[in-house]
Amino acid sequence: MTLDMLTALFVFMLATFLGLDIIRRVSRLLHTPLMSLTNAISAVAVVGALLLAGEAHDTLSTVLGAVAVFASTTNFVSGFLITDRMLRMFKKRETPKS
Amino acid sequence: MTLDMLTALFVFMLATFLGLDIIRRVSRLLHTPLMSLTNAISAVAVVGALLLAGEAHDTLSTVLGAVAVFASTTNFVSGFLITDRMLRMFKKRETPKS
Amino acid sequence: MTGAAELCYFAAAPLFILALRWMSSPETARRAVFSAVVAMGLAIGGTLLQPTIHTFTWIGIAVLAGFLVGVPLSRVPLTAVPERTGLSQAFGGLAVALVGIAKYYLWLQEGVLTPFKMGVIGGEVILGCLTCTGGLLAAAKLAEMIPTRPITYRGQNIVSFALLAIALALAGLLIYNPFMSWAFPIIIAIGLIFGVMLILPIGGADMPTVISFLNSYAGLSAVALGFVLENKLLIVAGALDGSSGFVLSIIMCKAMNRSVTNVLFGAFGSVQAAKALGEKKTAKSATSADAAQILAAAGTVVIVPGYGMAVAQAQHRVRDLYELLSKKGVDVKFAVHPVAGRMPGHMNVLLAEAEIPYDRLVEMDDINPEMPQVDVCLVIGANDVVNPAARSDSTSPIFGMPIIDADKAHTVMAIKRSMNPGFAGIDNELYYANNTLMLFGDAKAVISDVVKELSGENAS
Amino acid sequence: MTGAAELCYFAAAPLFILALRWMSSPETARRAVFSAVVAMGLAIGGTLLQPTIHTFTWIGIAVLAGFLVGVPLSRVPLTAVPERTGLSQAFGGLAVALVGIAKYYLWLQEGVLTPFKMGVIGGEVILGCLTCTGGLLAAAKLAEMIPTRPITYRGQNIVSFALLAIALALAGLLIYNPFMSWAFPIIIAIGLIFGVMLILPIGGADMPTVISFLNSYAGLSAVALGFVLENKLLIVAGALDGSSGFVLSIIMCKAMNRSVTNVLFGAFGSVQAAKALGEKKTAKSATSADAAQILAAAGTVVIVPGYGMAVAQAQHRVRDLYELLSKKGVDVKFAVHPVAGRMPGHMNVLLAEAEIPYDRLVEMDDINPEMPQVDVCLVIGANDVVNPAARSDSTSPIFGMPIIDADKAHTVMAIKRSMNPGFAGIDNELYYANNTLMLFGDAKAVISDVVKELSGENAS
Ligand SMILES: NC(=O)c1ccc[n+]([C@@H]2O[C@H](COP(=O)([O-])OP(=O)(O)OC[C@H]3O[C@@H](n4cnc5c(N)ncnc54)[C@H](OP(=O)(O)O)[C@@H]3O)[C@@H](O)[C@H]2O)c1
Ligand SMILES: NC(=O)c1ccc[n+]([C@@H]2O[C@H](COP(=O)([O-])OP(=O)(O)OC[C@H]3O[C@@H](n4cnc5c(N)ncnc54)[C@H](OP(=O)(O)O)[C@@H]3O)[C@@H](O)[C@H]2O)c1
Repeated sequence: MTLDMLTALFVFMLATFLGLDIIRRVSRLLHTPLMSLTNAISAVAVVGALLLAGEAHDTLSTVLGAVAVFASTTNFVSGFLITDRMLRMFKKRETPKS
Repeated sequence: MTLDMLTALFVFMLATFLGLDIIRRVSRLLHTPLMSLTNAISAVAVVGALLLAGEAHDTLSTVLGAVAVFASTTNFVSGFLITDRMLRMFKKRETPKS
Repeated sequence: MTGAAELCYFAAAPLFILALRWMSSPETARRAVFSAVVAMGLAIGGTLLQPTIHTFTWIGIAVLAGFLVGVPLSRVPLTAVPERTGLSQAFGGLAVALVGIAKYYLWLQEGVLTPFKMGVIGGEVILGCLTCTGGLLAAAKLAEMIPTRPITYRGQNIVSFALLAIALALAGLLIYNPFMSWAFPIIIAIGLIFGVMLILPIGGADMPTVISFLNSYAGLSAVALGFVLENKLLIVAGALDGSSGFVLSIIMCKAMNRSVTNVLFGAFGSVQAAKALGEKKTAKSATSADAAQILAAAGTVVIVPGYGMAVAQAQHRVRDLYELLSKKGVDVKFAVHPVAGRMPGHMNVLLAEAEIPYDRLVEMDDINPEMPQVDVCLVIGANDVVNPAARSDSTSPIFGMPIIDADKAHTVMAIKRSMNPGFAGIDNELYYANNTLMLFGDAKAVISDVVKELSGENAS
Repeated sequence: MTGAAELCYFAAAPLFILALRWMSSPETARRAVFSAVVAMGLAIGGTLLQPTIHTFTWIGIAVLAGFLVGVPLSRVPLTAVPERTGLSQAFGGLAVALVGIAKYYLWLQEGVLTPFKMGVIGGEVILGCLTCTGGLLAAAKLAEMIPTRPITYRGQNIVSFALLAIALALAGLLIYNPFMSWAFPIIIAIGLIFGVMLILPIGGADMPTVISFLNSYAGLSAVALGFVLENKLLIVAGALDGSSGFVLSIIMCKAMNRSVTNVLFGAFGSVQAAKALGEKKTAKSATSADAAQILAAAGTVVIVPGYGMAVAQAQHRVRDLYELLSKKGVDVKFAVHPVAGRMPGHMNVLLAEAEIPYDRLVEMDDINPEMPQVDVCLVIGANDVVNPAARSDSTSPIFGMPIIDADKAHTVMAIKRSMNPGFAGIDNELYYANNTLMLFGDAKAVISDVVKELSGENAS
């Protein structure tokens, strides 16, 4: 399951093309939540941190890994929650109040 | 430079997402040339045919390869030429005739 | 695979992607072709650099032959573009299938057929074969070299899919044991037969949608070849082709208000002329001289071109008409229905060929609100796309299909050869309406006459 | 890597892609978060299945701590969203940098540092470190914990880039010989310093654009980590994040009519108050009672919110005003400028928080043609985005920036605390115009007063 450099670059190129196209279509209304969502998404870096903390090769890498897990977890937890919180506020019509 | 199955599927998935997004944005005016262009593009299959014809392992594969090279070449030659011919016809303003 | 080849492929992929993006508007579209040509050049160049290629004889001959056939094939009249597309899909399918077949026998000898490789070869060969025969048959139907009506019999779909199931089962067997090579030719044969069976029950007028689907299949078979050869560029290019065919088919099905399964398995058009008889209504007919007079007096004219204009190759006469009227100060627009003609966007290309500027072509949704203010709507060889039954008659087979509201114009003039129905085989109330005048005859001839009358009148 | 993990990653990627597609409209946006959460769950689940993980202690503690910090961090007031974003970028950069650092030392010991791996680790660590300190500094500036004005000195850019060049050279050295491990900590240090140097010369008001750029860097550093770990999912997610930041920065630069280099290296805002002195012009000031009367008499009101509304946290009072006026039959709309506030889309979120329905928010290009028919334009804490100098005065630093044409309304009322200029540091003619009334004071206080007057009047 190794990934050679050119293939990785290939995947990067395709994903970038895709990202540019998709983001350009995001509603202006949602630029702030978009930012917090993409921020949270890029916290998948947690994957690397989990391996580091769990494989526990030596103290240095375990500590660095654990801190990285902490940082990424903070990121995606707060990112997802705040995005959802903001999106819940976007309402089309007023709920009629009696 | 081998490509494992999941990576290949990954590339396929990304390219399909990208293709669907891009094609949906193509002007209605150009659907006919679009079709001949994508047709020509998919003639990159010539790559496989060239290897087959050029490596010349045995008569069968050489003949099949050569026929495949012929078919693909026909495809992209006529596809590119006719697309360009059609596109040249799309003019915005009439050239003023005296 | 050498690094140089990999690099060439790597550079070619974004160029293909950019090419499709540039197709988004006519201003950038020619750049698209250029970029695709460069990408193809890179792909071929990179491949020819491979050290494993040790003879160029066969390649040279084949490429030369490809050019010899390809160049004339790109010079066909634009009315024949649909056939050419079908043919080119057949060629694409053929190439992919042949490479797959050769690889199977080669790898069988070398003993390197892993289950995964065998699986993708199986899928690839089936897809390639069915695209090949399907494309050929579609081209033949579009060129009207064979009868275009749907050929159906009872249990057809069951037979087709039973065949496909057999092919898949055999492929499964080969995955289990690739040395049962007797099964391989059977798979090939079924692939070829399945392509025929897929197209036979589909009526000639549904062919445009079908060739979009075949585009998808051709793309997918290129993807499968990419899996076999472990080549990312093929996967990307194939996926682009595949999604393009898919999107176009969906767009067309929506524009006809039909489902994809209905197009593929509905044998649409077999009921043709079923409702043609009925109470005798009368249509008003007019002469070219009348038509010329009415057109000259109009302030705004909307021309609705259809299949009949393409058949009659009347587009150049239409342009003469457009020029004459424009000179007289008449505001002439063209209302193009998405499924008018014989392939998606066909009318646009024909009108562009006749040098009608594309900013005069208006899409259906934009012209309809304006129709009640239009003085004359001139329908040229179109029928279903202006049939008001689609709006009002819920029993009509085309009910719900969006149409161009020609009937709302002050005066409607329709050019066709008879009162015969169009592709959907149903009567069109529009032609019996009070504000409609029929101009019977071949579209090219009728418009020539009108143009003559108009320029004569002009001179007098 | 086990097959199960690979499959999880494979499933997660399209979910991330779909998530971003669903952000295209508020109707589907909540699905976006759900899909992203599922994808993240798959990625984490797949990773935890790896047999090489043999202790969960550290992971458990770290995840717990992450939740303990993350949950409160998601509850910040919405005016603090920009700071939170900066902080989250810092955390992202930190995580990526730490993993890269640990991998370097691990692989050094194991002797598996190929030149390619060393190269990507170098790039990844530099990117991660600069994103970390850059994000922290941006957050501090946004929260006004440190002075927001640009800190510049001569030759700043040269020093910064010389440092970066040294880091790159050292990385090159390590690629050549990974055992020169003394160079690695220097690279880390330079990365951290470079992040600071990148942000210092940028003014507080340019921070929104800068955090979009940092989003790009954070994304790119995740991509680099993906290269290091040979993980496709990371590459895809990082590329999505990277392109999102990039597109947003470009959109904002365009909306300010400035180039990217001008934002990053222009030290904009350092000339603040340069042109503040000049001939004394007089502005007309009005009381809340006057304002209430004028608003109540109006048929259409357009509210232009700006940075000042965010600072004063006045959005809830604005909603009260909106409700009162709507009840009186006044047609109230909100005109949102793309760069109003402190981050892209910031005004929209604040107004949504105050439960103002989003179909009342009109974009600049749509409201401008209507402005001449508008009775009252109420500017709340906005300045540059309504400065007519952008249209007329070619010497103005904001000349060419598209603005909301508030000056074209019959009456303009502007709420701000003084005649001080806004971010761009330039005088605004609008406030001296004949049809403009100033309402001096804190936005929240002024609007509260106006609301009280209006409801009082209502009762009487
Ligand atoms: N474009 C596509 O991609 C596509 C795809 C799938 C299906 N279709 C179907 O094709 C149909 C297209 O609609 P349409 O309105 O363009 O065509 P239509 O409904 O098939 O009508 C064409 C009309 O042209 C007349 N005609 C034929 N040859 C002529 C000639 N030489 N001179 C003058 N008139 C001639 C025919 O009447 P006479 O025989 O009386 O002359 C016929 O009524 C739709 O039903 C659509 O669903 C199109
Ligand atoms: N949104 C973004 O993403 C972004 C990104 C980069 C740059 N920018 C820049 O930021 C600026 C945004 O324009 P803008 O019109 O929204 O803001 P602005 O031009 O900076 O003006 C804000 C005004 O609000 C007033 N204000 C401050 N606190 C207030 C309070 N508590 N109550 C009432 N008024 C208060 C200030 O005047 P007083 O001091 O007299 O009260 C000031 O004139 C633009 O120049 C834009 O280029 C924005």
